[in-house]
Amino acid sequence: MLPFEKMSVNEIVSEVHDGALLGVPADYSGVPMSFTKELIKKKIKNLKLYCLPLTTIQGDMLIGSGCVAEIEAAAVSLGEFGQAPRFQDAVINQKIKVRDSTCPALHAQLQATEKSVPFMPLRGIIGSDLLKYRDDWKVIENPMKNSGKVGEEVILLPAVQLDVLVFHATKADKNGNIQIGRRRELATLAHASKKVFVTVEEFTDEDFFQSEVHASASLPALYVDGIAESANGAWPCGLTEKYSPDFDELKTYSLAARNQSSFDSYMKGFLNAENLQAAQ
Amino acid sequence: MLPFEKMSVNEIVSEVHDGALLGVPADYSGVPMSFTKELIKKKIKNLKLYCLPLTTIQGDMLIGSGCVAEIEAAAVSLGEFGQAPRFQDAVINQKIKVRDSTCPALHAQLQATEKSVPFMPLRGIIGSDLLKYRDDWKVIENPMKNSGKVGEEVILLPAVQLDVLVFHATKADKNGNIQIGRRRELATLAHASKKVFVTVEEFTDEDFFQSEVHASASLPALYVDGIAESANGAWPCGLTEKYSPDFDELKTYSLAARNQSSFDSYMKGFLNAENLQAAQ
Amino acid sequence: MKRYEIKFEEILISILCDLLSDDNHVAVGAASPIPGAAALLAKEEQKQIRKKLRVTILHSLRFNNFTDGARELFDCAAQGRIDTFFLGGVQIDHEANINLVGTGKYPRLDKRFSGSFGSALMYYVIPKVILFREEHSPRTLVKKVDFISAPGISDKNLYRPGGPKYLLTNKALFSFNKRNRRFCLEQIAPGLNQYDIKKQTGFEYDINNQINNFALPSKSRLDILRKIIAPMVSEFYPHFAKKIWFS
Amino acid sequence: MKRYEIKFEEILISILCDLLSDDNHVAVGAASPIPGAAALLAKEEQKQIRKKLRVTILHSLRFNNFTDGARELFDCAAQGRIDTFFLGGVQIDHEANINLVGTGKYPRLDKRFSGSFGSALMYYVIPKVILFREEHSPRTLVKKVDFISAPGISDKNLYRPGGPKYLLTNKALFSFNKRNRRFCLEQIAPGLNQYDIKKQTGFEYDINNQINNFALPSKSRLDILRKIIAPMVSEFYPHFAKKIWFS
Repeated sequence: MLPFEKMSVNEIVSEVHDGALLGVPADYSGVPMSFTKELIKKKIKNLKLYCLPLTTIQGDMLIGSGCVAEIEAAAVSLGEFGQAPRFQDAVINQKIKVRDSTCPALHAQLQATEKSVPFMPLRGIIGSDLLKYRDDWKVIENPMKNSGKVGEEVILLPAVQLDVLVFHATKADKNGNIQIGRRRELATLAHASKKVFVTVEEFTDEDFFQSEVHASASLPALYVDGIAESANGAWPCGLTEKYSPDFDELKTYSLAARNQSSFDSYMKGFLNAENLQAAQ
Repeated sequence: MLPFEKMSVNEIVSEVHDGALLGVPADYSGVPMSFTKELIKKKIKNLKLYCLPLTTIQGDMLIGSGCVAEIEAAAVSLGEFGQAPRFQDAVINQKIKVRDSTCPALHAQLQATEKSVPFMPLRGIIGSDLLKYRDDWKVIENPMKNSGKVGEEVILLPAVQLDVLVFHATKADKNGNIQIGRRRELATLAHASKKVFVTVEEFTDEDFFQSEVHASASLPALYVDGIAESANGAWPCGLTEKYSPDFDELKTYSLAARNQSSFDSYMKGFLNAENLQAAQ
Repeated sequence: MKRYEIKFEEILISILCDLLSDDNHVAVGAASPIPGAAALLAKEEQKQIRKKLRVTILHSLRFNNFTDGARELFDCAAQGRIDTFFLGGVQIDHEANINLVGTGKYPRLDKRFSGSFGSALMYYVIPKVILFREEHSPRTLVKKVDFISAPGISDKNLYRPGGPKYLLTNKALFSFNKRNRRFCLEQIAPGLNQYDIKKQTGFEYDINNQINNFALPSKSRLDILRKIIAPMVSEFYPHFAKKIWFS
Repeated sequence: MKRYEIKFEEILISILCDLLSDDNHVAVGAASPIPGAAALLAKEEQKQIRKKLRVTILHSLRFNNFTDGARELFDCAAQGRIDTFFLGGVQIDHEANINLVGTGKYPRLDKRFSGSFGSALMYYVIPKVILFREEHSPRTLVKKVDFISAPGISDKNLYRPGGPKYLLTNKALFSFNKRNRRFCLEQIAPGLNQYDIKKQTGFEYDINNQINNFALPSKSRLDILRKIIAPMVSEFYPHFAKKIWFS
């Protein structure tokens, strides 16, 4: 008996249902691209993406493939390769609903769920037009006597619980603990998700909890519902200390995505490739 | 030029002033006992201790030595060696003010300062007598429409900023980063303190940020105002992966502290010992 | 192995172990060697029938599953990821209110104890809280506690998925009935009868029709406890382990 | 080294560098090679006069001082531990409101851009925010932004220790005066005059009496930039570094 649930990427995909609120990690946090590929193949529909705090190619591909109904994010772009064309197109043509946010609000809404409180306060935001379109955010006057400014207005953000989180990581140890290093936003995401699945470059025989230093770099197995091995699973995105982003491929994508038909033919190749390309 | 401030333990002590709100780590987080010894020698007065979330011998010694006016904690005890006698005596004889709290509230108040928000919500507590004696805590009805229970009552806890935090750790790297391992409550404490000083077993030539795993075990130097070397600096408390608590000494203390005169003579020996005893 | 060889602590461990059989995640706070040993015993027995029980023992490095600092226990509990936790009490009353602060009229106490620890959240959010207080006397089990560190029951308008389910002392095991807000006597320690319990309990309680004596651990359970669990307990409660098993 | 050899990006880096000389901690967000290079240059120059400037570059592993995940930048800024940060803007208006979301009437936009990132907090809490937008034209510097990602100024009843201090484009450097809610023209790019700036700016602004051309980097600064800073920038902005220095 394994101390954790070993799955295939496709088994993870089968745990994500139409309409799910899916946690999406930023480009620096381990983008689960091999999972995303299978998710698109499955023709999933009406996903709601919750980006912490942004998405790049993962979100743009899912949107361009018609899988997304709604997205909550602080930014959607292709980073160095400019704007995210399928996202732009979907917004302009009102194919998706965007809940425009700001990075710290996306963190705070998950921290509320992490602590199981109904809301989290935040400063800033008031005076931004973001607030006009967020009827789930609420402005109150600071009710505290000796903390904060007297009479200051503060925003309360609702607790958001994700249905599913999937991310890609370097390795899992023999007990199902995941090495996340400094990417602690993955822990916040996991704490705030009903289900958590992880793709990893490799399973190792290590026990991360044998040393305090290594333990501190881990997401404990208790938050993880299943793990799949997937070498180069973030390609063409990069994975910290493992491989850089595949800049050529990302550039190719950014050009192809400029219109739907060239995007479609790019995706045909991407989805049918037997294996993911080896990254350096 | 060193990239950080190297100090002596006495120089750290001179940064702590009468009446300061001092952050006090739990017995598992690196108790700065060599600092505490010098602080008592300095005859500091009217300290307010903020314990995250509890204190053992450090708090009891400071209280018994007349250094403390107020303490906020979820618990004060000598752990395996029973109640904290100088604390008990000071409470019964009303020599100190106790702000009785509960662990998650002590964490949340610092998290509010970490995020620079005036308050942090928390569930629980309502119905506990703790609330009756905390006029800095405020009960509100959940104002959110779709988050939490409709009409539920929630406590708001004030943001608390510490004047000074001092803790003991295994090592500092050549850039002044501190290895804290899994003791991430030390990061929360540091984020919420105006000044942070650390005593360490040793300075090393390492650069913790050379690897993601090691970096993730570190408190960044940017939160640290000064570091002093102090071998066995937690003695007679323990230090994770370095040395166990000195059970014999802790037991000796627990017996001596039962009344003020035997405490006083114990402290005479403790304060005048040239060096801290070697721990195994 | 003969009956008289069983230590009383082993019986308590065994009773607590029986209460954990349906759990997925049991957490044990500081200074709780008997609950800690019970949780590890349950984990080992579950493993032998190929079920997984996760045990988090805060006082241990090896059995501490957390990496987000001291607040993670509370966050994790509030998220609903911990099934069972243990709490004590200087005083416990008939409505399962617990007092960890002191006796007398707060804040002018007659006797001060350590404090409420995390009880004012944990008691609210963990579905199965087991109260464990070895001393069973009219001064520990009282009609009304002098200070409520955490209440046994809350109003409907509060978020409270958790609360007390059992109370174990060195004399008896009670269950707690949330609806009628009363404890119910379930088991009695060997050598005692219902009258002894009544005399030593400061509050009123119901009595189960089928009241039993404390169940004694089976030989196979004792073997596991002594051979596998005792050395584990030595890691984080060396003094307790030495006293019970290695002296 | 002759003047015509200086790249225009190097001038921008040098101007930004001059704005950082009093700082203790400068943070640089994603996709900001010129601010990133400027911050590292300032750090190196400070080091040579034995002063310490801390630089946090989010896009880098080596210059990322954080260990608490992606939220630490925002928490750290809110705590008042970051002196200077850089923000851009699809549009910037006369009151220093910035728009990172799109043009047209939200939510039915004509053109959509990436989004507000962390601006809706960072702009409020960091004392010296430097707006950096290379394109200087009536479509980027507008009378009124179509969407306020973050406002330049806030009401008194808000907590707002931070805000805009400068705006640098490829044509001019402005300071921002919080009291009269206007930008003030301070420096002009080589080869341009005040009339050129006026024509290319969609909003009104004040003009400093002593208006200068962009200061050019000294030879020693250029040496540091090319020999020490350029290789560092290669680590996290390889394409930018290659374009400017290694092609």
